[in-house]
Order: sequence, then structure tokens, then C-alpha cells
Amino acid sequence: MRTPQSVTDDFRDGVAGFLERTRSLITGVMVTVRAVRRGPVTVRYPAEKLTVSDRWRGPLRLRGALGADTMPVLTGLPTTHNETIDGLYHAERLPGCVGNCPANVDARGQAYLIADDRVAEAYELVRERNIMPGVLGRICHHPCESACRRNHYDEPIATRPLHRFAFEEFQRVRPEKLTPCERTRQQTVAVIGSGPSGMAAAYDLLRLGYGVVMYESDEHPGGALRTGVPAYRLPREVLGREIEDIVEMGLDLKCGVEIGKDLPLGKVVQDHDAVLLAVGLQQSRILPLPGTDSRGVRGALEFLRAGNRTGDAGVRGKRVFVVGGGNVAVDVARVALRVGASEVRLACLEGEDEMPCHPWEIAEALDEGVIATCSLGPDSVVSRDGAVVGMRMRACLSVFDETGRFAPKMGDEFTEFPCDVVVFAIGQAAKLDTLVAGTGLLVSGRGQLQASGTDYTTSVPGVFACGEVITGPGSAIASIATGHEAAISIDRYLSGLAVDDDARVRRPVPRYPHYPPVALEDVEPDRRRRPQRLEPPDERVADFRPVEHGFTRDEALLEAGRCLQCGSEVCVGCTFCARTCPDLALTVVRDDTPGSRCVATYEMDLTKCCFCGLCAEQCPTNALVHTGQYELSFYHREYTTFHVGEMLRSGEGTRATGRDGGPADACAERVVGEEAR
Amino acid sequence: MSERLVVNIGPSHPSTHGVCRIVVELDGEIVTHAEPIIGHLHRGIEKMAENRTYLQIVPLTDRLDYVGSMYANWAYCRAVERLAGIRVPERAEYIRVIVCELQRIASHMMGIGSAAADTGAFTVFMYAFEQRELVVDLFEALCGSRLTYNYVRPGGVSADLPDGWVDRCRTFIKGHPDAMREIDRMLFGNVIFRARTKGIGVLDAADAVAWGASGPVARGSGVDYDLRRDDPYSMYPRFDFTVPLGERGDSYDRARVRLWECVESCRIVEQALDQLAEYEPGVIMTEGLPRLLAPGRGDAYDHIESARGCLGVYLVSDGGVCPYRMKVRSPAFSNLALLPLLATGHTLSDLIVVLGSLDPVFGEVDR
Amino acid sequence: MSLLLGFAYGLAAVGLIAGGAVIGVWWERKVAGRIQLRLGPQQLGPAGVFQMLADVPKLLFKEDIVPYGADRPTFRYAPMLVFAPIAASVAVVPFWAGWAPLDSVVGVAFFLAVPSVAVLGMLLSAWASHNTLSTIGGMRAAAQMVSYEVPRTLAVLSVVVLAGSLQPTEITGAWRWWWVPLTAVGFLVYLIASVAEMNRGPFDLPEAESELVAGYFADYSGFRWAIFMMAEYGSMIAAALFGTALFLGGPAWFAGVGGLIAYVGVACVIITAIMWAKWTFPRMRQDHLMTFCWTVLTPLALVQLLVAGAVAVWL
Amino acid sequence: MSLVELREHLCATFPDLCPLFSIEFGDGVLQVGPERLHEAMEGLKTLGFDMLGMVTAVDFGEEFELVYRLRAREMGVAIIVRARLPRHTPRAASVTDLWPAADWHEREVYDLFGIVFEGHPDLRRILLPDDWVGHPLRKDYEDPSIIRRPDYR
Amino acid sequence: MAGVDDFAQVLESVPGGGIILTSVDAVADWARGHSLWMMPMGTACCAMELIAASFSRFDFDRHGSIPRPDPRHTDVMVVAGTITRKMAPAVKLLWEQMPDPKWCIAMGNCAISGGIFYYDTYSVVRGVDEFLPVDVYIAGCPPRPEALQDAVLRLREKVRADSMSPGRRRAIEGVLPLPTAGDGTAEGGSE
Repeated sequence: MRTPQSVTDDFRDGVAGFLERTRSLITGVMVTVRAVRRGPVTVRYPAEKLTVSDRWRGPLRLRGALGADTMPVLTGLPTTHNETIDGLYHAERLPGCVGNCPANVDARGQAYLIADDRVAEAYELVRERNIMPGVLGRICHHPCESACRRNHYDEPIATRPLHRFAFEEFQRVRPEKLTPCERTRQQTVAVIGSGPSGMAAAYDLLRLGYGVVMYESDEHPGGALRTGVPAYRLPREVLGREIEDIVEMGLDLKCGVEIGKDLPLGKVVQDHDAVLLAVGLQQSRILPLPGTDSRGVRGALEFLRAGNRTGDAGVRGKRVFVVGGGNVAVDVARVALRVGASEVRLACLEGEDEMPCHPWEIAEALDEGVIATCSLGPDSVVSRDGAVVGMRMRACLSVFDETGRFAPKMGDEFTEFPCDVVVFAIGQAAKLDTLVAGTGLLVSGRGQLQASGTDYTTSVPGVFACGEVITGPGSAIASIATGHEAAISIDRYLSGLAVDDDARVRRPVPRYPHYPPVALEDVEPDRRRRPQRLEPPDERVADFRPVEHGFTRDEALLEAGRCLQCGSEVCVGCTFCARTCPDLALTVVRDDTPGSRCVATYEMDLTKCCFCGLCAEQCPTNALVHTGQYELSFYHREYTTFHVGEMLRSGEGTRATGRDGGPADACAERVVGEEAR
Repeated sequence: MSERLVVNIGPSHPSTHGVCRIVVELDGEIVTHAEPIIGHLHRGIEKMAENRTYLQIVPLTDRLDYVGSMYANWAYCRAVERLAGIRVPERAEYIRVIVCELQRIASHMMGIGSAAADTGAFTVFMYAFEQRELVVDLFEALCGSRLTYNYVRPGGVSADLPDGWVDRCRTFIKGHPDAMREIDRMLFGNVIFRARTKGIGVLDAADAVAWGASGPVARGSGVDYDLRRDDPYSMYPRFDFTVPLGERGDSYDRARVRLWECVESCRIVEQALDQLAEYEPGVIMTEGLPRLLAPGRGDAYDHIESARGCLGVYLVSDGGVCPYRMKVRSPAFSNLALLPLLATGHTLSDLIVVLGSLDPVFGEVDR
Repeated sequence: MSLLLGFAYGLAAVGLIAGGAVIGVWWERKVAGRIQLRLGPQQLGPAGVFQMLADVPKLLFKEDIVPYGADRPTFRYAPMLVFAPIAASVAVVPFWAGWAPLDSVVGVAFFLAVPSVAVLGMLLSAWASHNTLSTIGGMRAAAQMVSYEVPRTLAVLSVVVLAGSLQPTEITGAWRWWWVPLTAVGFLVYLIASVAEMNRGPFDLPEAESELVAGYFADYSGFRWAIFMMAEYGSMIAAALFGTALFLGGPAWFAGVGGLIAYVGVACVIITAIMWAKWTFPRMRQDHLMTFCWTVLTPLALVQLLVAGAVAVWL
Repeated sequence: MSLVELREHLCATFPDLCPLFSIEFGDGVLQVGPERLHEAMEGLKTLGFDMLGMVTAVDFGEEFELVYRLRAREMGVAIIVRARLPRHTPRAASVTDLWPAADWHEREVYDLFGIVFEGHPDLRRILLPDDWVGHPLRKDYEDPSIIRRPDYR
Repeated sequence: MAGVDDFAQVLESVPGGGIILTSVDAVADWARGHSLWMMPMGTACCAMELIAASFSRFDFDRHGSIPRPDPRHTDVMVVAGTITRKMAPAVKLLWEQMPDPKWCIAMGNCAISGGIFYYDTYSVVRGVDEFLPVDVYIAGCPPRPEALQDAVLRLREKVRADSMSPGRRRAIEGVLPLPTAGDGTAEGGSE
């Protein structure tokens, strides 16, 4: 059928035209005859109903509501946890905070339990995955918060401060909560290194019923948490308390035993059924630049170790120059200030807004008086008489090439900064030579342990490795995650299962959208994130006191109440459906009384609803869904308003009457009653 | 007869295609003057838009041209995208083209059908509407609504094509031209219909341009102007299609242009479906759009070729989350203004035919 | 006695037309439905045959509105004036071979003349309604009905000439099968003119839904409106019966009940054809309608009359 | 024809309109004073802008801004013409003599903004009933029947 | 309907009249319920679904309901679409032109409460029940054609409960909710 040049079409003149005209009438009749023979296309309503599409935007219903339904909590042994996460992920019910956390800590469940005033339970829930919530509650870089759906609306939930709050509350009930794990397996596992990854693996193995022996070369356990993280971020008693908790679970902790020196690794392998290497990275990398052999050139780890242990790194009154822009560099700079450096300058390759460290870290550092000079690369250390007198830097034009690979392009501009100490904070490396001596463990040419990044096995059966020694420099929570995975591998190994078979569920790695910043001027204050109170910068640089204050109880409960419970399919009364509705057809009020939180009012005025679906599209919990109902006749206008009970109807069938829902919500009655009083 | 008879048609009259009152002055049966009185469906959407966020306006635009909701959605979204500088993924653009061409079919089915019903050929209306129902079924599967789709959104479209939709769509566009041929033979070839519409309400090309007519109304008069081809937007430059034209500008040409546009739409949809297969599913929305879109200060106008002609949206932003002013340039409004010009001198029955051939939708005329 | 008989006939005619209209409306809804790809009435009785049993009492129970400004008595009784002539015209239909309720020697003239009185009723009802759209409808109806009388009469005359009688029973008696090809054009003209007479599509201008809402009976409600509808269906039934009798020889085919059944059956087919045409074709315009009547139908009828006359003379 | 070519064409034909022309958001914009509006429009028409797409107005508090959108089919370009009118005397010259299309559009602007178009043949309300009080699209329009949607977003 | 009321009163007083009244009621209600002809008062989007409801796919004729453009011939007015202040007098006029007994269906949210046009608009009437007695409300924006058919079936139930004598009006049996005594929502209803 081709489109004609012109749609104008005339009958011919004369007899031919007359015939055409007559034929046109007959053609018309023929078309109707064909239609009659084709038969009706009618749907015989109500006996027959047209199938409504899956996406049909019928009246809304709630799958569940706070107060009426319990919130799902992601709990379980490490061996079952991945399955849970995987199932949620494929059902698109995995909350962003859980999915984005390397260890899949249930931040959503924590917020729910805290807001419900079940803080100790919240602590225990978090500890299942994040074995040291008190520690991580102070130092974690909280990837959960960047994937928090709340970023889309205003500001993310303060998950990390809530960990800290939960830890502090837990201390009150700690004595009755601590019980040693039951030993159900005869096998024992040796864990070498007491950093976060080793601890995580030990924790899981203890819960699985193994006997665990942990060797630590240092006097005190904690690994990098103790030697690397400054005390103003992590008070040592918190770390000690949480390690003690794990020891009380049955961990056999042996401090001051350096494997490879005090005890050969081969012996350990013989004595135990499995060995886990969680030794971390012990030495700093220093760039091979001219002048790095001068006095005053130091590595970041050694610097931090000295500063943390003794409170004096030998830089009192000196000018410190930190090379690097990562978190370690910032830590170094801030420790340097606290141990008395007269001036601390930080230099990094990247531009100001693309520094690799976390933005809040550098912001706090700048507040304290650290000077950051960006877009500079190190050229050489200027020394006089074998002692550092300055640092020569070269302008950096760009850090990454078009494909996003690290390939700095340097300019021709040089700057020299006078200083007395240069600290290189450009990375760390493992120190394995004494450890692996005399075993079959293979080490790659670059000094890295040969190990699988997914199964955490090494070249020797029965010897596993986890933590930064495998992954390279990373975050504490990522190390903990490798610990959990390694524990699964060890469990499978000791149970006689293949470590890497298909039955083993891998944690899915979702990708979350980057949320654009939200204009906060129009946001009501009670919707905003509770601000974290900090020590004043000029006072806190004097010593290693904690910078952050943490939440008070009320603040914490309110902050936890902000959580949207993404993907839980239980409405938490976040009000964003009502805010998104063009016509305010929804009225949502939540009762935030701790211990009996509920959605007090959820009213849908069906007559204002324009069935646009914007509310259900943005519902973070997926509790608000469209039904396939379309028979919406009412004898009275009043019944077109659906209350919570009616919103919780099953949604089956094609009729929504506004009266077939569940019983009136107890919470709603209570609120009404209170108002009456 | 010297005395003039004044007849008031509407505002609720079976053939006004909505709520329009026409005050007709008759000399016998000859119309000496016809004055459309519009505004019976003026709901103040432009005022409402000033207190709605950019996303919340999309459902409002659905209710402008309720016979072809997708168009208003798209025109509005184009204006927002221009104002906020949003780039739309190509897959989304293809989907927009597909749904809008299907919408053109749905809308023209209504236009042809009601033009037929105005001349008393009610059965043709049923046949045309049956085709419309098929399109509506496709839309229902796509976005869960039969009429007010809220589908095209600033930055893309709200949902990707569901499983099996492409096949259903192909089945439809394969069968549709045959149905059109049937309607062409039954209605446009019919001697009575031709007698009723040929030479009635003749609009010459110069008048069409001067009165700002667009769409099938202008093209029926031979004004070779189609925004899809002459001010190409979206993916239209990648398709091969012709623009059907009339010669005389009478009611017949205006109505039959619509019929052939449907056939051309089928061709465009077919090409679009072929080209769409190369794009990865799921990429249908610009990433990183904030919940409350707040473009910077400024104004933007953008338009598309809707089933009724050039549908434009003019947005003024003061930097807030709601537009400062939204104006909808409605083709039906401009086209309806031609009614007094076209109907004068014809009989009362022809007035109805002329009105039907202009195919106004009063939601869009009155806004 | 004859008065009583006449009364009985009257009742029977009203009953026939009312019953016919009830069935006719249902049948039309079914026919229209099937043409339009739908089902039509479904719920009451098999295939919805009893639908009209609901519609008629409902119309009976409706409020009887006389609009403000209407001429009350005229408005009230005009529907009767439309219905009565059509009911009366049934009287001369030869149902049985050699028998008609009113076996008048001028039966054909009676059939052609009496229903024309209905146009008066239409005009009166249109005028009484005090409504511009009704008035236009009434004027259209008058013009149309008066004009189409001419070709219709001429077409019927061809049969009259052939039979040499104005008495319907005699005409059916004289009917021979070769009349059918001979008067085919006349029959067509008769049918078209009759459809125009009864204001049905494609000639339904007086009540054109899309232009005049409902034309001359736009302001009638309830049972008065039902009377108009009955009149329309009645005239369709009468025209179909009469046409079948005269042109196709209806009751002359078989004797007895079989003949009646065949006759009514053929008339039903014709009624269905009339309905089919309504739902297939667009509506004509007033001036086209007139042109069609005077330039096509009337000459055709005249030619038919000439041919029939010539044949009659030749015989 | 691109907008730059349009600018050149415009400057060559009407040098005095040249400084009023700018390009914003991909549209050619001509900002004129109300007194020169008709003259400029006439010039644009001779230039080839044969279609008047829309006429509308924006209420900027102290001033109204009239917005016209013209399109030249032959050249394939469009132009937006803006004219600022003072609020206290919102009057402008009608362009119905140039484009009959402006008839209804100007009536609509009159109806909703109260801007008077001088020279319009039949300036009456079009969308609202004749007895309506006020011009609803003005920002200061108040009507007790309006229920304002709360700023709850 | 005064005459009918008188008639009903007389019948009520006559012995045995109640039985007659009941049977007349039954016939009348059955007939009315199965022959609800619609006055399609389609103004906006819902008009499209109103049209669709009586067209091939959904075929309203099956239920004995046909759309008639003339208010005098109809029993139930289906207000489908937004009613503006400019339109309301015309709707009221058409309603008054309909002969008794008549019913009104408010189809779509605009007709119930203004729907999407509830806020910020200066010209929309917030629900036809401001000036018409609505019998059945159909929520939806727009409702599906089936929803309209369902509403007519519901209306049939309501009609069935009707009586010529006001004292004999029965309670509606159906799945649709009705206000119960002491519910506090009975007032402001449709009657």
C-alpha cells in the first residue's frame, strides 16, 4: 500500500463514473458482510473480562505497613548469607545500603531496630557481618551512605554514627549478652594476623563451631586498626572491647608471636587443619626519587605506628610534607599536627575535587589547619647534608587518560616547598619474605602472595589468605568482607566440599546510580540528617581526643527513623508518595513512638488520584503497588477514601470497594485515642 | 427568507467532539455565520503547572489532548529537556517515536471515525475504533493505562518495552494497513460520503498558512509542511516516510490525509522497531536526574508534530522546582479558529462535517 | 357492527405495529451489532429477544415532559397524528390471497395517501416543541416526505397499470412471475422512496443524530417518543409488506398459512435489507436528497411506468 | 538556514533590528519595545516569516512579556519575538492584520492576562465566561475558589 | 411524579393494594434496571472511555444500555469528564431536561471531586454532586469501560431497590459498601 501523490480522489465522469458510484455502495455492503462474517470482538463483561496488563495502574495498595507487619532482617550464618543477598538482589529487593556494603551489613535492619528502641538487637545484627560495629562505627568510609536511597530525597541515613551509638548502648547489656560459642567441630584453624579480616574470619569460624587460634606478632591485637588508625578516630578502648568480645566467644588469641620468626609457618600448618593468612600490609612504599635516602624521609605506616603508639613521631616543631592524597595521607597529616608539627602540607596529584581520600576526611583536616596543595606530583626531595630541607614538586596536568587509566601527565612548572620531614603516603606493600620462608607458598614477582581473589585459596591446600594482603590497600569493611568469604572457603574445605564449585553462592556486586546533589533549602528541618557534632578544630588538634561526639539517644532514634527501609515491601510512612503525588491524594502520618512505631494514617483519596503511578514508582520500599482492580463503583463519595486497613487489602480480584480491607489498624486507634485525650 | 434563524449547537452536542458551543446563524439551511464558543473545558492547566514540579506536570499534559496523550507528554518533555539541557538515551528516543506514531494511528482513528459518524456512517466509526482499541491494548501493556499514559518523562520514558511487546506491535502494524484499505473503500470511496465532503469547507493553502493551521488540516490544503521532516527532531531523520498531501483543501482531503498518515506511521514504526533492536534494553532514562528537577533561569520552546499539527510547549523557569509559566501552543486551537471561515456559505449539515474534518480535541483547545 | 369491526381492526393494526416495532427494534439492534463487530442485546432472553420487554414498560413509566413554551395540546397529540395514519395504512395490506382487512377498490391510493398525513403530525410536533433544532427537523421531514411521494407513487403505478386495478387484492391476484424482472427498477425506486418516507438512514436527515440531536421529536420523552419510534417501524413494516405484495406477489405464491409465512418472511428480509443499508451508508444531505429524488428516482420511476404501460398495452 | 545566517539576513535587511537579536537555548530571539512591536513584526513578515505559531504572555511582576513565535517555512527557521509591557498599561498593537492566526491567540492573552491589543477586530474573552472578573494567569490573581496545593514536595 | 405518588398512596390505603404495588414496583424496577439508556455527558478524557464502552470491544448494548444524544430519551446521565464553571449550567440544564425517573453516574475523578484538577485551578467545579444528585461514583482517571459497565450493573441494583411508594424503598443488596447506622458518614450521601 503506497501513499498516493495526492489523497484527492474523484469518480470519473459519465457512465464509468456512474458505475463507480454504484460499485462504491456495493463495496460498502461487502465490507459490512465481511465484518459480520468475522464475528463480534466483544468481551462479554462481566462473565468475561479483558486480561489487564501486568503494568495496569489500578488503585493502590500497600503490601505491608509499619506496625502491622514486621520488617525483614537479614541475618544468618555466613554460609547462608550470600544466598539471602543473592535472592534479594534478583528479586530487586536488595536495599542499596546492604548491596553497596562490601560485607553486606544490614544497615536497614539496624535502623529499624534502633528506631524501634531495640538497640542491643541492632548491635548484634550488625555484628553478624560487621564484626566490630563499634570500631567501624568510627572509622568506616560508609559506602552504605552513598548508595542510600535517601540521597535521592534529601540526605543519606547516618548509618556509621548509628553503629557507634549501637555499640555504646550495647555496653550496658554486654555482660548478659556474651556467651562463648559452642564447639561443634573437632578441626582447628589458625589465623595469622589480628586485623579486621582475620578477626572476621575467626568470628565466623567460631560461630560455625571450629576451634580458632590467632597469632599476632604485635603486643596488642588489632593489626592496622591499632597501628594505623589514629586514636582521635578510633579510641583504643573501643577496639579492645570488641576484640575482647570475640575472645570471649572462644578465640584463642596469642599475641607477640611472629610467625616465620618465633614460629615457622610450616609448624602452624601441621598443627592445624587449616591456616588463614591475614597479615595485611606492613610496609610503606616510597617512591624511588632523588633524595629519598635523606634523613627525614619516612613511610606513612612507620610514621603512624610511632605516632599512635607513643604520641610522638619525632616531628615536634618541624614542618611536615605529606606526599599523597589518600586517606592514609590525611591521617598522617592530622597525626602530624597532633604530635606537634609546626606546619603540615599535603600534596597530591589530583585536583581539589577529585582527591582520592574521602571528602569529609580532608574537610576535617583542612579545618584543623592542614594545607592541601593539589595537582602536584613529587619530583625530588631536596636535601642538604643528608637531611631534608624541602620538597620539589612538579605541576600535574591530568591524572587519568581518556580510557580512565592511571597515567599522570606532568607539566613543566616546578615548585619547591621547604620542609623538614617528608612522609610518603602513596601506598603500602606486604612483607612476606620471613613468613613464607620454608613453605610451598608462592609469591609473585612484585612481592604479592599468589592467591585467588574469589576463593581466597593459596598455592598450598589448606592455607588460605584474606584481607589487604590479597586485595591491596583498601578499607576496613572490605577486609572484613574478605574475612567472611575466606571463612566460607575454609568451612567448605574442612567439610570436604569443593571450595570453588557452583553451589557456592557469590555475593552479587550491584551497581548503584550516582545520586545528584539535592537542593536542601526547601527541605524541612526534620527531614534532614541529624548533624554530627565535632570537637572544635583548634582544640582537638592538641591531643588525640575523639573528633566526633556521636549521637545522643534521641538523635539516634530520630535518625534511625529516617530510614526508608528500602525494598522491604513494608510501608514506613516516609511520605514521599504523598509528596510526589500531583494532587496530594495521599495523606501519610507516621507515629514514631519508640517501641511501637507505626503508620498512623495512610489515606488514599481515590477521587483525587490521577492514576499516574508516580507514587508507586518512587516508593523506596516497594510497599506501594498498583492493583489490577478497575471496578471502582461506589454509592457514596465517602467510601472512595481508603484508610490503612483498606490499603492493606489483598489486591486480588477486580473490585476495590474500600471496605474489604483488614481490621482497623490498632495504631490508628491509639493515635485517635490520644488525640481525644 | 430574510429572517435569520440563530441555532445554538452545544455545548454538549453529539457532534462537537467534546464541549464546544457553536452559535450558528442560518439563512434557511445555509450558514451565514458560525461562531465557536470555546472554553467549556478550560481547566486552567497552565495556571496549575505553576504550582507543580516538572515531573508532576506530566500527568497534567496527559489531559490536554486526551485522544493523543503521548504527544503532549513528549512536547512537554522536549521543552523541559531543552530547558534543563538533558540528553535522552537513543533507545528512549526510539521508543518515543514508536509510541507517538502508534498514538497518531489511535488519534487519527478517532478523527476519521468521528468524521464518518458526523456524516452518519456510524459503523465506520466502530471499525476505526476497533483499530484504536488495538493500539490502546499495546499502550496498556506498555504503561498500564488506556488513555492517560504518563509515559514519556523528562529524560526518557518511564518503562522499557515489556516482553513480547515488539512482536505484538509488529502484528498490529502488519494488519493495520489492510484495515485502513477497508475503511478507505467503505468510507472514502462511498458516493454519499464523497458528495457530503468534497468541495465542503475549502481551505486554500495561503489561508492555511496565514491562519497558522498545521497538521492534516494544512496538509489537506496542499501545504507541504510536516515538522517531522521539515524541522526534524528526535530520530525522524533516520526514517523513510512520505507526507501525504491533499489538493483541494476540502473536508474530504483533510480526512483522507489522516488515513494515509496512519499507513505512513506503520512504516515508521516498522523501521523504528528494526533499528531499536540494536540498542541495549533498559537504557531508557537519563541517569542522575534529581527528584525535583530545577532547571536554571530561562525559557524554552519546543514542539512536535502531533496528530493535529504543531504542538508546542513554552516553558519559562525562574530557577525553582516549578515552572514559572507554561504555555501550550495547541494546534487544535489554531485549527478551530478556521471554522467560521470554512463553514460560512454551507449548510448546517456541512458545518458539522467541517468541524469533524478539523478534528478538534477540546481538552487541548481549552487547556 | 362495522364500527365494532373497525375498532377490532384498529386494535389489531396497533397490535401488529406495536409488536412489529418491538421485534423490529430488537432485530435492528442485533443487525447493527453484528455489522459493527459487536453482539447487541444479550441479557434478557435468548440473544436478548426480550430486551424490548424492558424498554417498553420503562418508557411507559417515564415522566411525560411537556417543555415550557410548547403548545401543550398540539405537543401532546401530534404523535398520534404521526402514528394513526401509518397504523391505518396497514389495513389495505393483502395478507391472504384475495383478502385484506380493508379490501378497498382504491386500496393502493389509500396506502399511498394516508401515511402522508403523518407529515402533518411531524410538522406539528416540530412546531409545538418550540425548539429550533426540532423546527429544522420538521421542515426537513416535510420537504423530504412530500417530494418522495412522487417517485413512490409513480413506481407503484407501474404495477397498477400492469394489473389494471387499484385494489391490492386484485393486484396480487393478477401477479405473474415475470412482473419481477419487469418492475425491478420500480421496486427499487419504491423501496428507496419508502425508506426516505420513513426517515430512515441514509435518509434520516430530519432526526440526524449528529446534527439535530433527534430532530422533530427531540423534545418528546417517554411513551410519546415511543409512539414516534413505533410509527417509524410501523411504516417500515407496512412498506415492506405492501411492496412485497405488489411487486413480488407476496401472498400469491402459496395458498393458506404457508403463503402467509412466506410472504411475511420475504417482507422480513426486505426489512433487514433496509436496516442493513442504514448501518452501512453515510447520511445524505438535504439538497443531495432532493436532487436525487427529482433527477434520479422520478425519471427512473417514469421510465418504469412507461415500460410497464407499454407492456400492459401490448398484452 | 541556521540561526547565524538568519542573523546576517536580518541585519542586512533591517539594520536597526540587528542589536535586538540574540540566540538563546537554540532559538533566535528578538527583544523589541512595545512601541516598535508592530513595525518589527511587519518587517519579519516581509522577511519570510509566514506562520505565527503562538502568542502568549508571561507575568514578570512589574512587566508583562509578550511572546510571539514565528516560523519561516521557506527558510526553515523560527524566531521568538519578545516585548515587555508595563503592568499599569498593558497595551500592544495587534498583529491580526499581518497574520489572521493572531485573532484567537490575542483574545486568549487578553482573556488570561488582560493585555489589550489595539486594532484587534473583536477583543472579547474567549476561554472564560464573559462575566468573569480578573485575569487568572496573572501572578496576583486571587479567587476564593482556588485551593492552593501546599508546598509539600 | 406527583401523580404516581398519589397513585401509590391510594394503592397503599386500599386493601390488597400493597400486593399490587409490590408487583408494579417489581415490573417497573426490572424494566428500568434493564433499560438504562445513557445520556453521554462526555466532556473530557473520560468521554473516550465512555465511547469505547458502547463500541465494538465492550458493547454496552449487551446490557440494554444504549447512548442516546437526546436527554429526553434517556434515563441515566453519565457525567464523564471535568465540569468547569462555564459548563456546569449546561450540564444542569441537560439534567433538568431528562424525564423522571432519572439517575446520575459520575464517571471519573474529575466528575467526583475535580480529581487532578482539585488544586490550583480557578475554573473547575469540584464534583458534579455539587449540583446533581449522583447515584453511583466511578473512581478512575479515566475508569476503564468495564468500570462503567460495572457501574451500570450497580445502578441496576440500586434501581431494583426503588419503589413508587417512598415507604417501600428497600435496602440495596450488593457488594458495594453502604453507610451503616451510627457510622457518621450517612449524611452527605447521594440522596
